[in-house]
Amino acid sequence: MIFSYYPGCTLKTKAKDLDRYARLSAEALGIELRELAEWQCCGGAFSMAKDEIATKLSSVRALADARETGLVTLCSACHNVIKQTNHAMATDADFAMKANNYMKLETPYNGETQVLHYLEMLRDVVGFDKLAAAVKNPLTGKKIAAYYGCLLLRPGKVLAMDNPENPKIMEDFIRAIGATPVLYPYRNECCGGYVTMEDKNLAAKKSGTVMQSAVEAEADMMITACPLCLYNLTKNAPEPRLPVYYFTELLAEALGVKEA
Amino acid sequence: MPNEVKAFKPKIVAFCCNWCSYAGADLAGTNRLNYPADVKIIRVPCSCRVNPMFILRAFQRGADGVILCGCHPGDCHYTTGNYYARRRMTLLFSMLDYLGIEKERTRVEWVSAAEGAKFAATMNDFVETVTRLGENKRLEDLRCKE
Amino acid sequence: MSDRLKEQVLRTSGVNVLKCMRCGKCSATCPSYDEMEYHPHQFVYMVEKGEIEKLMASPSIYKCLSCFACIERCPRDVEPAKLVEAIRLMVIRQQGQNHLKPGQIPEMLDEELPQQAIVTAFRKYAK
Amino acid sequence: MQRIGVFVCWCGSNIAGTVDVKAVSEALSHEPGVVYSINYQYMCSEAGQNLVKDAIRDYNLTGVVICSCSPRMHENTFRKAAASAGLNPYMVEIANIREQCSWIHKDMPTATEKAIILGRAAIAKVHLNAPLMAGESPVIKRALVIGGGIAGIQTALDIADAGFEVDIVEKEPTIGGKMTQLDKTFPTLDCAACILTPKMVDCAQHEKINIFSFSEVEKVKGFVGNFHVTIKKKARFVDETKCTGCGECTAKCPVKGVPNEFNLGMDNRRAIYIPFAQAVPKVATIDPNYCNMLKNGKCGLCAKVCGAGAIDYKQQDQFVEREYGAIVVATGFNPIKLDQFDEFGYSQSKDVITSLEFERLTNAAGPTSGTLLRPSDGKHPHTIVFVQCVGSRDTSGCGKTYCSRICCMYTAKHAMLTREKYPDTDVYVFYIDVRSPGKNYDEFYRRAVEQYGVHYIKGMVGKVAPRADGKLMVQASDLIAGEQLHIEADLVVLATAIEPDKTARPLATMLTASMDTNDFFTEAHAKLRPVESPTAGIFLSGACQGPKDIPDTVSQAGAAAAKVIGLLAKDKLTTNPCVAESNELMCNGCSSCEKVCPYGAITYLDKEFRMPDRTTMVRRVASVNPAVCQGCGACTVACPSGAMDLKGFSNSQIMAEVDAICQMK
Repeated sequence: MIFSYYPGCTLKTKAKDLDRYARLSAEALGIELRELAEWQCCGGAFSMAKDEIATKLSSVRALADARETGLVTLCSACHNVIKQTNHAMATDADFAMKANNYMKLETPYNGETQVLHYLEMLRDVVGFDKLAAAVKNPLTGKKIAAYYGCLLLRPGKVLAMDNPENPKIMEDFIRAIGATPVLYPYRNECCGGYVTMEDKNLAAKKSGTVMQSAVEAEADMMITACPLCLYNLTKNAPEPRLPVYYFTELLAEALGVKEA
Repeated sequence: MPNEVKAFKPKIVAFCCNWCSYAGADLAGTNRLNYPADVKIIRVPCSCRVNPMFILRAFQRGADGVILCGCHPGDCHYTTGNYYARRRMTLLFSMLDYLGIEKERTRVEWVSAAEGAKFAATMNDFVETVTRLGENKRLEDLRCKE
Repeated sequence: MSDRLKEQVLRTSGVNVLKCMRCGKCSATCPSYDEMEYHPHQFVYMVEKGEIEKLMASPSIYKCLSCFACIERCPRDVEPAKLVEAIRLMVIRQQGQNHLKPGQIPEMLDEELPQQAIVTAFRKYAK
Repeated sequence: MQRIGVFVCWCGSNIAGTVDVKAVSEALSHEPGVVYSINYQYMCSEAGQNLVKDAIRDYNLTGVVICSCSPRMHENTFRKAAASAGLNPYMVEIANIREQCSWIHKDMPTATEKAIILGRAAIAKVHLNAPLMAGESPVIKRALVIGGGIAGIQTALDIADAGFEVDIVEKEPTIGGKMTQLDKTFPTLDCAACILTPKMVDCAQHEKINIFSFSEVEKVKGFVGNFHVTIKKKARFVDETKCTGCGECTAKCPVKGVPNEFNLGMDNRRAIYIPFAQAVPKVATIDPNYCNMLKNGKCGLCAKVCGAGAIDYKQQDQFVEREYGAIVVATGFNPIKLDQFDEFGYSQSKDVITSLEFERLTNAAGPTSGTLLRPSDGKHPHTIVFVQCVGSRDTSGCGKTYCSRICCMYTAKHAMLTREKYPDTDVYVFYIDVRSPGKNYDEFYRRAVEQYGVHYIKGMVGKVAPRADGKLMVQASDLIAGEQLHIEADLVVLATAIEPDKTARPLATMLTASMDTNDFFTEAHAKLRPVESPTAGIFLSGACQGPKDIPDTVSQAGAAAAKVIGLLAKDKLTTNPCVAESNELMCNGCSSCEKVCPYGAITYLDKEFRMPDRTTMVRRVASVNPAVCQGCGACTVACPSGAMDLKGFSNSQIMAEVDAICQMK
């Protein structure tokens, strides 16, 4: 299987691990991720305003370029922005017309590309049972708390990835790599996001609630798909803190390709 | 002004089933919802009573559009009448299209007794569509002309 | 004036504030509630009343985390966060009203801060 | 040539305000065959009707056209008037110039022109009308009630008390429905079982009532006065006539871990069970999904201990054919599934429960024998949060758009009873609006606040987070205080929206009774005919028509019974004479019509015909049973030879209308 792949800005700098382990693991699972030849930053946040067109064009460009193959995303924020933009291109005729007028593509784009988060790719393309079979070093005995945050699942009707209030895709992933998922109630609440820039207090409160909830549930560690979540949880949440990893790192470890 | 061009007023025949759509049309009236007077309704017991012959006759006599309204699928007073109507009209309309009566001139809509607003909106839309297409000349029987 | 502003908010956001049944679930679910002067349900009600200037002047518009919780959980599909976004845009689209200026960035940085936070903040706070 | 009279009604200013009625009657007076044309202020008034009657006599009219309101309004009025003047009532046609003309147009010339055209179409049709005679059909003096909850029970009792036979079909092993699961009932706090079980027993003992429990309606044919119904008696593997309900089998059955649906899965029952002590009929039922004997032939213990020899592992579903004059739908409601509301943590914590589960937890016959204990650890809860409108008034697609109507009151009841029995418990109720518009209802709710100290908070709960230590963190808004609250609760009770039972939709299809988009049955008229379905002979009782509490359900059940009694009291019903008719000379016996008839009204006869050369020939021809035909007209279009036609809506009549409408100037 071949997919176009959109890494996003942070995966090229602060979150290189998220990216590197994802590529190694995909290769081990027989999936070719082709990084889009030209991609621009998604902007980090999907503008909810109807009259914001230009800020969404980088996503439209990436989507149009991935028409043939489908597009795999990894960072929660990129995933959110690109999927919401795709939905808008498919359902908001006015926006689609304006975006197409700007882009002057040879064939107009109307939301045809299938966007998959890396986790969705594992679930729907590889299959968690196949993944479990490919695991060489199962993470047996590890109690892992999945942290979804806000952007991976919401708005549920648009992202259509999992039940946004009671998701299981990451828990199923944890089981597939041989570890034990730990459920805790704040796994889909916000870590404080970008407001951490000017309000560390808020970030500390929000990520603190999440962290404390995972600690109380007696997890050994947390996993996430979002560099900003990882930052807030490790940097801003008060002690006691659990270690937080990108889920791709544990995936690579389980598949035995981490040190490759 | 002798040369004044009279605005085109289409002739539109609407067949409405007694149980749902005719009642929906009545409700549109009760709620004082406007739609053009070009629409004239013929009451039939069920949409399945409408013989393709009636529709051909309407076009032959110079109708510009014909619309058939019945109960929503599953809600037919006679259980299955609207399904028959739907199948028959699908065939008839594609044949009419072949004969040059554009598909937009014929329509099947489901309007329940509670959908006065839908009835009015449907008729407004249909009249507008037919008006845009202009006069129907394809099947018109010139012998019927005065 | 306020009618024009209200119309602008409604157009930019695409929100129908009249769908709100005033249950307050948006404010019950908002993670930034305690930092806000006006809360999500007040955004909806104040837009309905046309009190846009008050909202434009409030720091609350920079406290929304865009976490989509209010959008997800609203039983009436009102989408309060879209109002916050629209009002914030109306402010920062004005000349010289950027809430975040490039000069402020260096002092906010630390070693681990991901780019994502900076680009998002610029999206949200500046034009 | 017909002699036609035209009568144009003003309807006060309703018609005359936008239609020039004088111009209409003048224009129509020149139509062929019209010998009399008049306009009058209120044609439906006695004076107006007399105008019609007098004209029929004075001018020897053979046809009448009334230009007035919708035929759905006054067609019958004018038909009766014509009949009383000696004219066949089916020689009357109505041109609808009110609902479909004056009320939708503003411009007088336009509306007047249209009214004239509609009048012409009616005149064109009347020219082709022929006198029709209504037939009669007998009424079978027995009613079927589908659903044996409080609605069905009350309807059945009221019909039976009037002396008519009633069958109740109930899909569960016992009648009683949802009310059997309730603890106390608002606003008087009677115990539900104390007022319901005597009625259940009355049903069982009434000589006119026959209960088909554990049964479902399989097929419905026929029409008002004459329904043929197939009832499926599902195999319960116990002979109802022999079982004494002693309970020996249910005590001995070795399969103990079956979730008990009566207690909503909060405790277990055996594979052979009687749902509860006061079940009617008190007969055991074997659950084939769990019974070892039925699954793999190993056990047979219940048969061994049954003194009555009632156990029958080989029992099959049985089908019973019955005939009825009327059918009452009383299929009731269920709480919705909460899959779409996981923010309240229902699937994540045992201590987040629905209100119906709360009823069982406070009921003496429930899993905790009536002591309020947390399902997770059996401890007494000290802080309880009630959340209203969970899934009600929800237009986001997750829940139901309507108000479920019963939740405000039962939540007040739960809160009040909790505070009464456990005064050390803190009780919070989060509400959007408190809706208490019933007799003594608002007083009841206020008592919960003022007398029992229940904390009513205007606002909604946003998230319930089940903490590792067992507490439930409730995050909510207090809109009046302007605060976000964080309450540590022990138990959260969700006032779950209710929806019609899932069996209602297929049943509606069988009955050809219409439903709204929420799967509630629609009534014939929202105000004036609230317990009748638009389909003749089908009546509605209880929550199948819309959310209802017990007092309203019982009132409506009685009203439905009164309508059924009114129907069954008649010996004969007048049938619709507008039925299909086959022209035997043209029919080629192809069976096309028979195949499309939804009522099986068409049969084939071999008939002898005299040929022109004086020989005879036997041909197969269609024949319509006018008592069974409902006059839809499907056959008329299916007929390839044009032999089949519909009286009152004949091919030539409809074509004449088409011609009249299209030949406008």
